[in-house]
Amino acid sequence: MIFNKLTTLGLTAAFVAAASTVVFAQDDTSKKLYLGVGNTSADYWTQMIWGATQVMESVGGTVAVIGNDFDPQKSLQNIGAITAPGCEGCIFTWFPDSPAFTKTFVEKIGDAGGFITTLWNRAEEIHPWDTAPDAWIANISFDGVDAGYQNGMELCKAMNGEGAIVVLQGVLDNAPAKQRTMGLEKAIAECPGMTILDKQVGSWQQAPAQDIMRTWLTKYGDKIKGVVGQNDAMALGALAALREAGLAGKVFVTGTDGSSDVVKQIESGEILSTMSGLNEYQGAVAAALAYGVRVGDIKVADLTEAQRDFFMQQILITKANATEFLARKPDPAEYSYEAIKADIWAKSAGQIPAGVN
Amino acid sequence: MTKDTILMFLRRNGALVVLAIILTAVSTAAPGILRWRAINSLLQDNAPLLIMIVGATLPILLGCLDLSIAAMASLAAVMAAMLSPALGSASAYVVVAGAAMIGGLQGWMIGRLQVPSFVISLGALGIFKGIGMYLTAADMVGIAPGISVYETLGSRSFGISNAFILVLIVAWLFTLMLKLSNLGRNIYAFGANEIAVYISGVRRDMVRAFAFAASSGCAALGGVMMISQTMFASATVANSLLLPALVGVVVGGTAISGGVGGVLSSLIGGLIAILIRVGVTISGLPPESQDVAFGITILIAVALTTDRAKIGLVK
Amino acid sequence: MSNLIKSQGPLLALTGLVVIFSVFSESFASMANFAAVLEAAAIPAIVAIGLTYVLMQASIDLSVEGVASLANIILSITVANSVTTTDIGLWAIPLVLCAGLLVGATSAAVSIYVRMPSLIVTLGMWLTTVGMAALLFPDRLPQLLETRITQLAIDKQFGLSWIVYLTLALILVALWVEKYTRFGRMSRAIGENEPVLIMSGIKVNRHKIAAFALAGGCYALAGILLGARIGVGNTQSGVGLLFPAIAACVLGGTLLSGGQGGIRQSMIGVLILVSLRNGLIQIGVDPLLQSALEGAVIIIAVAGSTWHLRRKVRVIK
Amino acid sequence: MTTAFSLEGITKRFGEVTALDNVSLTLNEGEVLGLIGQNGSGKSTIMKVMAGLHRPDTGIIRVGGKVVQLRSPLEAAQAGIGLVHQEQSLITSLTVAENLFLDKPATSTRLGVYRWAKLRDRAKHQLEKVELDIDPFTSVSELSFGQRQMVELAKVLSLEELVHGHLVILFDEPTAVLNPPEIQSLFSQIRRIKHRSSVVFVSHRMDEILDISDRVYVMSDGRNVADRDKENVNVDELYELMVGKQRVNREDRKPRNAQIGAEPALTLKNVTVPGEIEGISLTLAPGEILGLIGVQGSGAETILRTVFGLSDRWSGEIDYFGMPLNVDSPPQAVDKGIGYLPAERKTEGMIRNTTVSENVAITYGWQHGHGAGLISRARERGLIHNWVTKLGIKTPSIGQRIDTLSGGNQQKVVLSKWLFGKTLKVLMLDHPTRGLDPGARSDLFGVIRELADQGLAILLVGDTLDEVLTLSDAIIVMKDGRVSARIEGVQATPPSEEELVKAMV
Repeated sequence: MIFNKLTTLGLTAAFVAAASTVVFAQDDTSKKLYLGVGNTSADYWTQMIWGATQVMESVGGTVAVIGNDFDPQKSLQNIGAITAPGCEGCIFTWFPDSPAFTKTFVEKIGDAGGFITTLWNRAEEIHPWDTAPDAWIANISFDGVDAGYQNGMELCKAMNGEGAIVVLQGVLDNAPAKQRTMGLEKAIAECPGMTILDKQVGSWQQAPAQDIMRTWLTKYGDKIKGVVGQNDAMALGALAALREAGLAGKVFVTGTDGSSDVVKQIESGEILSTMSGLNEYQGAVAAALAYGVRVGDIKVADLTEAQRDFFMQQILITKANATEFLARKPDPAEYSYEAIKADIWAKSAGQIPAGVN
Repeated sequence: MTKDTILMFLRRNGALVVLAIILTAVSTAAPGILRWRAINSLLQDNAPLLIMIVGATLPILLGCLDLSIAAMASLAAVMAAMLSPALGSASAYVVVAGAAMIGGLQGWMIGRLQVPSFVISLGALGIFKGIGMYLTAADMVGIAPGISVYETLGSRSFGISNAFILVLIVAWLFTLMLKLSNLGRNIYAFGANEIAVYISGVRRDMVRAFAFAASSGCAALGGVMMISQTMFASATVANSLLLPALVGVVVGGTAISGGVGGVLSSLIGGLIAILIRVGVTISGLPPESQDVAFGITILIAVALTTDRAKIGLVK
Repeated sequence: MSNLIKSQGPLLALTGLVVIFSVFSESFASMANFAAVLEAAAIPAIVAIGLTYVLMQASIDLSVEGVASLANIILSITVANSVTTTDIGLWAIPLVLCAGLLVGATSAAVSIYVRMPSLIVTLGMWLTTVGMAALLFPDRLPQLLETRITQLAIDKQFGLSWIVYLTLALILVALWVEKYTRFGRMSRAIGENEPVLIMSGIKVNRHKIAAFALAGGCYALAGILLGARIGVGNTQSGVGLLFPAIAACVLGGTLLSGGQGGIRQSMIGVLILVSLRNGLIQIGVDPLLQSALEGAVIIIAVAGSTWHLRRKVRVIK
Repeated sequence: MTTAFSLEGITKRFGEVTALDNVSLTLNEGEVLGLIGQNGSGKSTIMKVMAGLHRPDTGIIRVGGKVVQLRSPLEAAQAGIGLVHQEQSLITSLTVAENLFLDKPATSTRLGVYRWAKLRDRAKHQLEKVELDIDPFTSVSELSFGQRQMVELAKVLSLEELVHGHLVILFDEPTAVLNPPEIQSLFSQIRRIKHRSSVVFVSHRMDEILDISDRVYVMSDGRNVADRDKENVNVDELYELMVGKQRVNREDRKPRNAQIGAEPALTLKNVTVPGEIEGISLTLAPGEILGLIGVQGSGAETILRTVFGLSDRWSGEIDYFGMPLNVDSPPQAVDKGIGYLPAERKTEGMIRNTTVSENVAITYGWQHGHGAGLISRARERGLIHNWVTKLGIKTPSIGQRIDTLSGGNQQKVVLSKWLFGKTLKVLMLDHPTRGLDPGARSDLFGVIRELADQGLAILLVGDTLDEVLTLSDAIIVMKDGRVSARIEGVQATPPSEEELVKAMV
């Protein structure tokens, strides 16, 4: 009884205190970019966030980073929380955790009178020009098919066009997983000597990938000549299993992401290749588009489809360019709003074709 | 009112009090949240979660747990989308009815196989997920456009989200059922002492089957509501809803051990959890500390809403 | 025979799985594959050890993934690593283990003294520890440069890494604790009949706090070993540990209602799950259907191994 | 005679209820004190205060003249006070040896680590005292009911070695679940330990109290109302003090004029439950009360549970009003009009944490409802009030939580569940008066007779010979799972108790 009383009072006090100390800047909505990310603890995300932050800071704005842990429901709740108190003219750059939710997110922000650029995920059927077209400015992704293809061809080259490979897939219904598989299949079509021995789901994670690789090694033994890890974490998991078997460097491994760990292994020769997107650039362009439209520098009506739904360039990292890649240091000046706005689509790799999402 | 009656009121209605406190706190911080449009939009977004919370309450009242609800919602979304071109509106009804039957089967199996609900529904979770993956080949399925059920669920009447109206109707029906029907009486008694209820001549397998049918049916309804917003289904579309649903039920004051609580309390619990999430997001805390803030606030909310007088041993 | 089924149901289920997979796959029954199974089972086994004591006491602990991730992050930023300058060497291990113990003890203390079910307390603790891991995470993935830790996964003795040997040692200790210590004996008794123990003057709350603290320590150890295995600190490293661990305990016969089961049973449960995952890959089942098959096997195995316990007058829940 | 233990001016309140009101009690060395009183009179509370389970609000406890605080059972044990529980307090998943020393200071562990060998020796010694020949490392789950009670006793007697001074051993209704030979064995144990212990013995059975006690201490409404040496006991006076009215047994024994139906309601032919009963045949007619009696484990309860659909495996034939009875679960039995009052009130009878009214209405409430599965709490309320009045259930309101009532009132609530419907034809009562005080018992007897008069067929497993003799029209004596005697016309020509006991053992 006493306990209940005390805690009720205590909590009330705490809430009132918390509520009164949090000051909400209801000033210029154009200066605050809401950046929805998967999490903040991986190279890709920190680089992307860095790019967006440079753009916003160059115009005296801020970035509010919101981590959604790859959970679309949490994303939905967070967008709801931001738009609920009123959000006329808010700007968003969001990673829709599942393509199934992209439509809901952009429509929601459209209803609230905001502007959004999306990263990576959209359903095949919807595009920025046909769904909440005034709010959804652009969708910026990386070409997963190309990533799968280029890594596949690199593998083909390394194996001299002959041999069996295994594939560690990402979470199956994620677009990048499907795209990278499509790309790999395209590579196999051009390199018929390369065959897929087995495919399993490593769920983008290192430890499960390691367990699967270990199982494969016992099942197929030295039949395996190459491993496709659909992201870098799984490539590292496969590498760890190969190291255990003393096969590191003998079996070729590819990843995708361009994380520094993997690039270091590429330098040392244990991993063959990985694909790195221009991650900082993606964040910067997404932020610049959202801000530019918001302040009227860019007119949505003037944009073409290829300018609203496009791939960002990416680079294949192999032993040849690994050292150079590690040494690069992005220059903040190149990521200011003005610098990006000068040629927003300079590093576009073209419109996203139909059938890849 | 004397001091004692006030305290009694607080204890009985802990969930309502907490809801009021949090609503006050959040709206002080962001007054815009009290606008009808904002509330409505929050309710619409969270209708799938709320309907799952409503359904999940019934097994918990028995002292059981249904871990398969989120997987069932995803599977239902996938099935509804796949059936929508052929069946039109009927696809939603077929899916919800089918889910209720499967849920009923789950509940009945718990008694027949005498395997705890935790295990049966954990297994069912895997099975539903696998079937969903297999049916869609891990791809997304778009819903056929122009089907009235989905359009209705995605829109509003009298300015209120239809999906949320449906949540209220279902919650109200369940509340009436729990209060006025023999089945409702049996559900509460079952949660208090399963064996005594069985020896009193209650068909416990049927009671359990009903509770699980209700939770599966509501989960499927949640899946249908979800795709009426997203227009796309995938085999994992609702998978992340399991824990929030359980959190909502518990925050509402329904005891995990069974026999105590109710559907309306759970609904209030769900709203509390949603508002806490809103509060944490707009609080301006860095993203890294939001989870910590959410976790701790939820714990405090549960501590306040649990009526300890009615719970014996705390496990 | 019927007695054997009664007492050793889970073991028979495991044997059955092994036989089936050996028949349908040539490579399943090889030394190399058994080693692969043991390697894959090691970390889940450590988690299951911690969880078993908690489950025996009829409580539950959902904070596994958060604690393991948190432990992994603390380890990776306190030993020699590629991001921070801190390097306290192997002292990081006791530090991390203490963090795990502390989280576990906190969960138990809140559950006991605020009188809240452990399910909900540890659920909150799960969210909280995940958040703490994110808070502690430096800007970039810290790579572990402390070779004494990473060697645990790489160095092999007779085809098995030190992680496996460490797990085996821990299992032996856990079995000893279960049989020979007051804590171990009382844990099962608490699950069976807590009021009587309280009346008998047993310090039940201490045993509960100890169980949760030990469990937290086990998850932290799992986080350390995950770090050794993946070589980096990752806030997601613990993801996917919880449900398999609970499923393993339940498969082995550690009932959630408490008072039953034990370390040996839980370890059999872990082996069943890991062999199943391994075997499904070995016999080439469609990856899309794997989770469905796993789910079905969990239900069938538990139903089969507890079939003899069926009584009309029995609480199931 | 020296005083071994005393309570002085003890008061204990639970919320607004005063359970003990300024109670004083002295216990001399080597004395057996019989403690009697109705349910709710404070007997159990006083025992719990002595055992360190409850702390009194005011008052002094002295052990051997010194004032002590008994903060926990452990402290009580260290002071030489041990309680043999009414409800069994053994942990079935632990071994006998562990249970024996569960509530003792940890002498068999060092730094929390068991020393199994030492534990075995010590346990063996304790088991010898109660002449129980089992391995100390047997799990309690493998023991029979009687064996467990002996372990319970041994658990308390092990204080003998632990404490050097004088012991105080408390027995809280130990005989409630024991059969006559077991009771005799218990009494011989009590007599054996008298030389160095004082004993407090609680029972509802006056004959037992008079048999074993040196002094009788009577409680009523939380107060001590009489304290008599055995020599000066006037039984009628004690009953009067206890129940506030004259002893009712004489009247109860008045033969009932039973209207027994010609067609049997229930016929059992050759019913066998492996390991429990074998080849049981009996018939029960409407209006008849058939008493079953036997020692614990004789199988009488199993017959009831089999008819009610609770036995997992059984063979034979059961006819119900001329038709085969196909019942596999209680709901089916209830549908046919069969009711069952289980012996285990707490686990099987009452629905804890729910109200009196929900407990009464759980089975047949729907029969008074609006149809279509909808219930009418308003209509139920009136009917429940009727039963509460008729059975004399003492409860502040029908919305009261059943847990807060005394045992006897709980039992009456559980019984009224079966009387609440319109379709009951056969009622089976399994130890209906277990744990009830004489007042409640005679109330219940009246109800049972009335029900039979209304044409209900009643199958009764009795607690005592007296009870079965009082109520039954016919008696079946069970022994080792078989019928060992069937006695008709009990009301007209009652058999002697000796005759029945002979058939039982």
